[in-house]
Amino acid sequence: MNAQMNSVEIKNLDLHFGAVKVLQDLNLTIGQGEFLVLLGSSGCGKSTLLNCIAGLLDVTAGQIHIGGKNVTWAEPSDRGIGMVFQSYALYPQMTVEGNLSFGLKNAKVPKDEIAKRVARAAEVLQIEPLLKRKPAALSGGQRQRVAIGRALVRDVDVFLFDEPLSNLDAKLRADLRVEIKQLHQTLGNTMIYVTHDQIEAMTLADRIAIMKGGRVMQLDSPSEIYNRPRNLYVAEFIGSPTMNMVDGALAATQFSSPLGEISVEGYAFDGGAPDATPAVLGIRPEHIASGAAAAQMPIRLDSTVELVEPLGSDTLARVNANGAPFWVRLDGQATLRPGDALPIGFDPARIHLFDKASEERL
Amino acid sequence: MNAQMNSVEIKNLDLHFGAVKVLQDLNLTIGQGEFLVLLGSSGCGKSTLLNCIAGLLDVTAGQIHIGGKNVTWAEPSDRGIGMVFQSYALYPQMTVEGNLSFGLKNAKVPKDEIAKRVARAAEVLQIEPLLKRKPAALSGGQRQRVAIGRALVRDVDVFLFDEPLSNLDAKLRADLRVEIKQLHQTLGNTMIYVTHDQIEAMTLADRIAIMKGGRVMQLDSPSEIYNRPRNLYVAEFIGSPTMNMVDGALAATQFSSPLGEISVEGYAFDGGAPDATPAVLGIRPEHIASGAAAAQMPIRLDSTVELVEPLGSDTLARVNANGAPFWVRLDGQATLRPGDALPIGFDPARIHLFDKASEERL
Amino acid sequence: MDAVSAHLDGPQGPKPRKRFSRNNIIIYGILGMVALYYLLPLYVMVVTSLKGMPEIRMGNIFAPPVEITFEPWVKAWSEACTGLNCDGLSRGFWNSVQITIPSVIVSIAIASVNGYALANWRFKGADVFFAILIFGAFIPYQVMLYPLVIMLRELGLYGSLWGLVIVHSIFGMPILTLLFRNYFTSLPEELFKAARVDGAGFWQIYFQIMLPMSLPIFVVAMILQVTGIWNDFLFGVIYTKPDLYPMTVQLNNIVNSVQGVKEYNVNMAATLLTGLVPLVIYFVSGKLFVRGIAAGAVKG
Amino acid sequence: MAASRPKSLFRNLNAKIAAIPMIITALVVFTGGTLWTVAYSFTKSKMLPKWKFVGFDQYERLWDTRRWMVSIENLFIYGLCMLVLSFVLGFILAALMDQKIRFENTFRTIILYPFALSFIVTGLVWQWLLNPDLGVSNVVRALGWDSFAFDPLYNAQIAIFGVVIAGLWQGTGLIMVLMLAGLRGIDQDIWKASRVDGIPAWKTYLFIVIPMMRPVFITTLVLIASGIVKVYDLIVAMTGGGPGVSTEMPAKYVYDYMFGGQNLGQGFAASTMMLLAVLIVVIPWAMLEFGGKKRG
Amino acid sequence: ADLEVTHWWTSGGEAAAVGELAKALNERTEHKWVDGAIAGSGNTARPIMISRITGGDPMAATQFNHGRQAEELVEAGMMRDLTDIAEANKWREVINPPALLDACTVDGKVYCAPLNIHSSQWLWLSDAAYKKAGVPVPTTWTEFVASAPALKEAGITPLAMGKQGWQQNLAFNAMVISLMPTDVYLSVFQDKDADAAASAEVLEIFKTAAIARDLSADSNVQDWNQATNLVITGQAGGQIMGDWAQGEFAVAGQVAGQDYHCLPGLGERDVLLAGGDAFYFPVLDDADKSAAQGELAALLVDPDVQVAFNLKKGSLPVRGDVNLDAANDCMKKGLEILGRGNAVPDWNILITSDTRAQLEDLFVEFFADSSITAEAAQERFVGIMEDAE
Ligand SMILES: Nc1ncnc2c1ncn2[C@@H]1O[C@H](COP(=O)(O)OP(=O)(O)OP(=O)(O)O)[C@@H](O)[C@H]1O
Ligand SMILES: Nc1ncnc2c1ncn2[C@@H]1O[C@H](COP(=O)(O)OP(=O)(O)OP(=O)(O)O)[C@@H](O)[C@H]1O
Ligand SMILES: [Mg+2]
Ligand SMILES: [Mg+2]
Repeated sequence: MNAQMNSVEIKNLDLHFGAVKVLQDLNLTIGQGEFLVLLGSSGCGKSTLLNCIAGLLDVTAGQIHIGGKNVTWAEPSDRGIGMVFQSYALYPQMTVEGNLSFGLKNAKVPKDEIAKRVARAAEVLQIEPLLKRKPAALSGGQRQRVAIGRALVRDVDVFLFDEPLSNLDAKLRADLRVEIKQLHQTLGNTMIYVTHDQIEAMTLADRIAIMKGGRVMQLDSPSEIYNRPRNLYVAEFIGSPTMNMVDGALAATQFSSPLGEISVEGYAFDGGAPDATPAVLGIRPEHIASGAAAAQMPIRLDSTVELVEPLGSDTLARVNANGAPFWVRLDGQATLRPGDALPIGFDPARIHLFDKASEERL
Repeated sequence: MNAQMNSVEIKNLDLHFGAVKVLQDLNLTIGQGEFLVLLGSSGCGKSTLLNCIAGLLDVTAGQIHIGGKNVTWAEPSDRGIGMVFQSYALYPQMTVEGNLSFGLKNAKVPKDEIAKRVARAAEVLQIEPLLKRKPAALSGGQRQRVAIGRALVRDVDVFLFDEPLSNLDAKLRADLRVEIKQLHQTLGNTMIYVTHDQIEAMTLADRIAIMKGGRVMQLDSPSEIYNRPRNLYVAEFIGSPTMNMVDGALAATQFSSPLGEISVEGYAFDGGAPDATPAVLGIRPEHIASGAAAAQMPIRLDSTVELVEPLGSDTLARVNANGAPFWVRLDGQATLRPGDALPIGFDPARIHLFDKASEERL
Repeated sequence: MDAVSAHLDGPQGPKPRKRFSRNNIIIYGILGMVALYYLLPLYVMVVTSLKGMPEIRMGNIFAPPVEITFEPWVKAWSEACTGLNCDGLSRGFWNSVQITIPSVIVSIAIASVNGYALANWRFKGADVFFAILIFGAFIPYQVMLYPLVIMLRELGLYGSLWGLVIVHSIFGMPILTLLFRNYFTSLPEELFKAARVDGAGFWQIYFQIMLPMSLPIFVVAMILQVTGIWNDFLFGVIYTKPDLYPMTVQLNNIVNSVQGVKEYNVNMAATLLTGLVPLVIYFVSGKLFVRGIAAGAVKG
Repeated sequence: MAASRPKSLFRNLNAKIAAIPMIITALVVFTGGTLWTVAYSFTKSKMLPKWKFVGFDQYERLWDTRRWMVSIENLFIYGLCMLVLSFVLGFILAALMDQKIRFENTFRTIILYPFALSFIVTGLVWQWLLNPDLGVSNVVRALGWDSFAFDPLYNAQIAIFGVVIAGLWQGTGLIMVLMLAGLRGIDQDIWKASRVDGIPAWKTYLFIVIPMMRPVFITTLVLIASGIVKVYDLIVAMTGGGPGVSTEMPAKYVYDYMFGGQNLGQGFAASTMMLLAVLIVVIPWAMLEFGGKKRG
Repeated sequence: ADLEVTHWWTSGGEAAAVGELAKALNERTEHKWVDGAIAGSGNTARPIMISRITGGDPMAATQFNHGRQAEELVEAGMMRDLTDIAEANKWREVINPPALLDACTVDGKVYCAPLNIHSSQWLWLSDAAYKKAGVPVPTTWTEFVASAPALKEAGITPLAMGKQGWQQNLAFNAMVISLMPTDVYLSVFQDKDADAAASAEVLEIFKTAAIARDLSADSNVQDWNQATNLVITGQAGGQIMGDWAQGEFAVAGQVAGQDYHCLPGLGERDVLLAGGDAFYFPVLDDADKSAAQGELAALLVDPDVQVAFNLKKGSLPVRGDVNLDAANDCMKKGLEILGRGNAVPDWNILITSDTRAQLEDLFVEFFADSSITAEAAQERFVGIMEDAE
């Protein structure tokens, strides 16, 4: 990510609504052509950040640069951005064509140029047959495409998406997700995409920024976020079912907890093993081996099954090991019943350790 | 499921809104203590059915029996049901306690009995500290619990839930799902639960009724629905990502399609292999083996990877085998790139075959 | 399962509803009585306006006319005198039209733009102005008569049609602005944002995005203003001159200047004639009115 | 290249320009006019405003005047009746309308149409209907009930209630429509929940629905209250303040003394008192409604 | 030029009288009368007129009552100075009583053209009613009161009175001037002497008013002409009303002395108040119109116009030198009294509108509420007169 190539740069951004500090000292650098996903729970400030980038909210402090220009005070339409909203925000009284060309007409683009761009966008999004219809006569997925098309025709460098798929049903969401991914590969624009759907985030993003309370908790590639969450919040936020957590104390490579003494030899400490500190151990349900496979694992525990959730493709089981509850992901064919004994085990290489006080990864 | 023990019985139910036939000749029998989930896409009539059972809608034809009594014409409050709504529908100006006790006071239940029941419900749902608060001061999950509590205090036989979790975020949804499951185990009531979330349906239900256009497409246990969908609709509806489908023709145990000739020897036909018929072959992404494992499978295909979606815990890949696209579920650690060649394979025992015309399982 | 459905005992199908259930009798009974209370005055006005004077003196006011005569209507419309002018309401009618149309248009135009600016372009101090405006809704008109005379005089608009239009716009502004502001606030904010990203400015968004979506609230505003301005007496008479006097002034003159015996039939006919325009508007667009109210007034 | 921070005055410039009529109205007309009125209430202005300062003389006289006291009392009675009755009637009517009745449109139109008529017309018609020699009273007597007497406008004790009857006739329709809109905005699930709980409809209205309709009630309150304070035409057309001074109202007092009595100072003092009363009501409300919450 | 004239004369007789003015203007000059009638009492019309004048869009001429109503407009220089017209037409000499012109004069300059004299202290009696009751038509207020029980017995309302404040006010006014010694009247209203206001003579008036209150208790009408109509139709015995009531009798085709009787000064005293209407002419920029205003002013006092107008209006002309053969009984009686000089100035000339409004409120209340005693009313009367200017 070359500094010269940065597409969007946010410096020390603050945004307050009255006394409420929604964004605080936020820094973010997004490279040219990158697909950045902003992920976070509801109310963490994702939309607010997007609106700041788009120029729809006046920032309280800080700067926003897009394409190397300081656009902190520029009008939304002058920033070279296009935006797609959760509720589509199509102009209900205009046809699809009118929706697509409205921005261009405002920008006094010549007629034939408008026609050309609309035609191209319609082709890319496969909405040519719909051009004469009004939004009310479109299905959810079609509306979403038109909304994307509206950004597309503006030939902008940066696309902003605010939860563009969350009003759609699961199947359509999956389809459109793929389409957006392909669109990104085709166009090569920078895209900033807000969601609180993990799957979307994991599959679409080059990098994910996980936000909480107006701050970025971690900004990394999806696999890095999944495999090396920087802190407890990110660790718990990512992954479904949630990571299992066990409170204990860490001394060198010994983790003592209700589970007993566990050697975490093989764990890749961030800095180096600390001397002695209260710590939290985390392990994802899908990284726990059970039954026969458990025997192969460096760490082994005995447990009893408490609850079984067959999902068809997988089975989730909540087991109890020395009083600590663990969720374990098993094969969809697994036939367990509450009360069964189940040996479980895991590899220290797959665990996560966090400082209890700072909640940072160790 | 003993007929004497039936808790809710719906016979030949019709419901029309003017000319729109929302429910048509619907029959459903729900056993005492059973957890039935109504699953279906939006607008298929799930809420309508629930409202009919609750007595909130007048049926057009047919009967409803609850606890052995014909309640077709009974008032909602006399049917021995409690209902939980998607929007919670808490009385906003009453405290939690008021919400729980309002119905009881109205039924002239003695004071101390009310107090006892409210206390018990609060304990079961762990909302004792919230009793004095108003709904506005509660989080989504807490509100949902109060809504459940309101049904709980009524000491009813049948609980009706209309998408009780769909307003909540993923994490909370998962937690409450488990709680509802436990509640059911504790109370032993009959529960009818509407959702369009598959995971909820799979994990909660004793039986699932899959609805489409006002009819029940399949009523079976979750595993049966997952493993032996009765028809194409159910097959495509259940499972995420969706089942891969290949059009072709079946003659005895030979399935011919663009993939080539495939022997489905080992497939458990519903009636017996038909002579010759256009058919659809389905195989779930999670039942496709790939790489080395593919070699062990009776059916093997060569494919190239088109798209990779790493989800962290798993990786999804879309591959192309002889022009037919397949989604394949791989391990989370899998490192594939578009263009890679990937051998895939599957077991005829895991496939699904449907008649092309009737869409019924073969 | 099909075996079960072969025959059904006991209640089935829709719950039988008595047509004349106690509830229905109460509901329709009350509504009927209420309707009577509301219709009675109208009935009396219509009936009286169709009677001759002798019949009025004789019979009671609720009796239907024995002999229907339209003379009172003719008289009220074209013959009744005020002072020296004996052309009835007809002259005032056209004046009222002439006053109402520009006043309604201007006041709604101003208030809708205000509401839009307040809802979507909140600038510093906007709330203060708005609060003052709402406060203005409570000011008795009499209090403002004098200051307004002075202001209009200074503007040189006193006594002209446009002076009156301004006065109507000012006094219509508080409630209308409130309505429009609430309505525009209830429209999805994202539409507004999308339009800004599309480079549309203040007026473009107003005309091309907001306006086409605001029919219900415009209907409400129109109805309120037509009624208010058409029925206005005080401003019409104070801020204009006789050749612009609205119909209500003529009505007042006819009703209040009696010659010996009050001609109730002419008075009633005149009253009905004056109320006709707003009445027709209500009867025609009542449904839209309710929809608009639901959209604009209820959300706070 | 880097755009500098624009002057705050020029941000949203168009919006500000568009709001100029509103700003002028708010500042010059309403605020300016009010201040002017307040200022001149301390003078001895007669027919024309003159800056002859007399301190609180006008106010002393005002509060010594029986007619003013009666006016205030009447405003209070009338206001209370109108508020309570139009709320109650409007709500009951709206609730009836909400019962999925037939002919809803017809009933609604019937109840709403008087709102199209001016107070002048309303006053005239009701003066007539309530005239003991012509109206309802006469008809009932003609039917044989000789001792029947219903002549509120001719009885100083109850004349003000005669005015209320007419006021309600004119205004309840709008209130009903507002309430109806409010009722239709209530989440249907609430109704379902209360039916499952076995709560009778009237209790649901009373304990659940009404408390949920706060925003509608506030809009309604503003409309009714602003109408009450300004009531003038109705009185003039219906009773002229009589019999005696039994239906006088503050707005009429203002008008009569400004123009009839040619004592502007007195009229201004009276209007200042009215404004003060309004302020006491409006300011807390405005702070509640617009002060705290922002759009979101 | 077109001359817009505003006034509040809209009832039958009044409108006919205005018609005479218009006719005269239209026929005798090249100017045109544009009528700006506003119905209702002066209270409705006056604010409109004042607003028009102060608003900078004045009419050419406007009606005001004599007295202090237009005082401030004159002081503010908004009214045209008519001294030239007055001098040319010798108003000083012809106008009778001279007090009328005095009322138009401010600092020696004339600002209005008096049009007519109204006297309000008349008792109008219905012959039909008295015939029905079988008692002779009274000739004094005292007799009227005495005959009231007989009328009541016959189911006739003794005294007709509209429920509007100004009518009750007028009745009271009539009692004041007819029953109160002139010196007391002058010291109360001209000198604003509080002691005089508190005197027994004044109390007597309130007591008489209380009697009138009882006698009129059954009269359920609003407008003055409705009350007059009760007298015309014999449903009421009498009405206290100004001389304009005569117009209504005339319109109904009744003849004075035959169908109805009139008692100026309530039959008790030969005194009438000289008040009336006058026209004021706001200052106009347009020189043409200004000249036309002068012509109109001169025309108003012209003998022929005076006769024509006052016959229709039922009021008295403002000059003593006109031929009134056409006048009826009642009018002649009035003229006679005026000719003898038995006139005192109207209190509208003596007190401000403000005081008048306060007094009106008092009388209105007094008339409507029989629980207010004469003593209590007098106490408040004194209070108001103490503040009067
Ligand atoms: N206009 C406003 N005034 C005051 N607070 C606001 C305003 N807009 C948003 N907020 C607050 O700012 C915070 C962040 O809001 P934002 O809409 O950015 O959240 P989000 O992350 O987009 O949430 P969601 O996933 O629900 O869309 C929230 O706590 C919200 O309450
Ligand atoms: N009052 C009504 N009048 C007419 N049609 C209705 C009415 N209520 C529902 N419908 C129609 O009935 C069908 C079923 O509605 P229902 O609410 O039962 O669907 P649902 O399965 O609950 O959907 P969702 O998952 O969106 O809640 C829909 O097509 C809907 O449009
Ligand atoms: Mg958001
Ligand atoms: Mg539903």
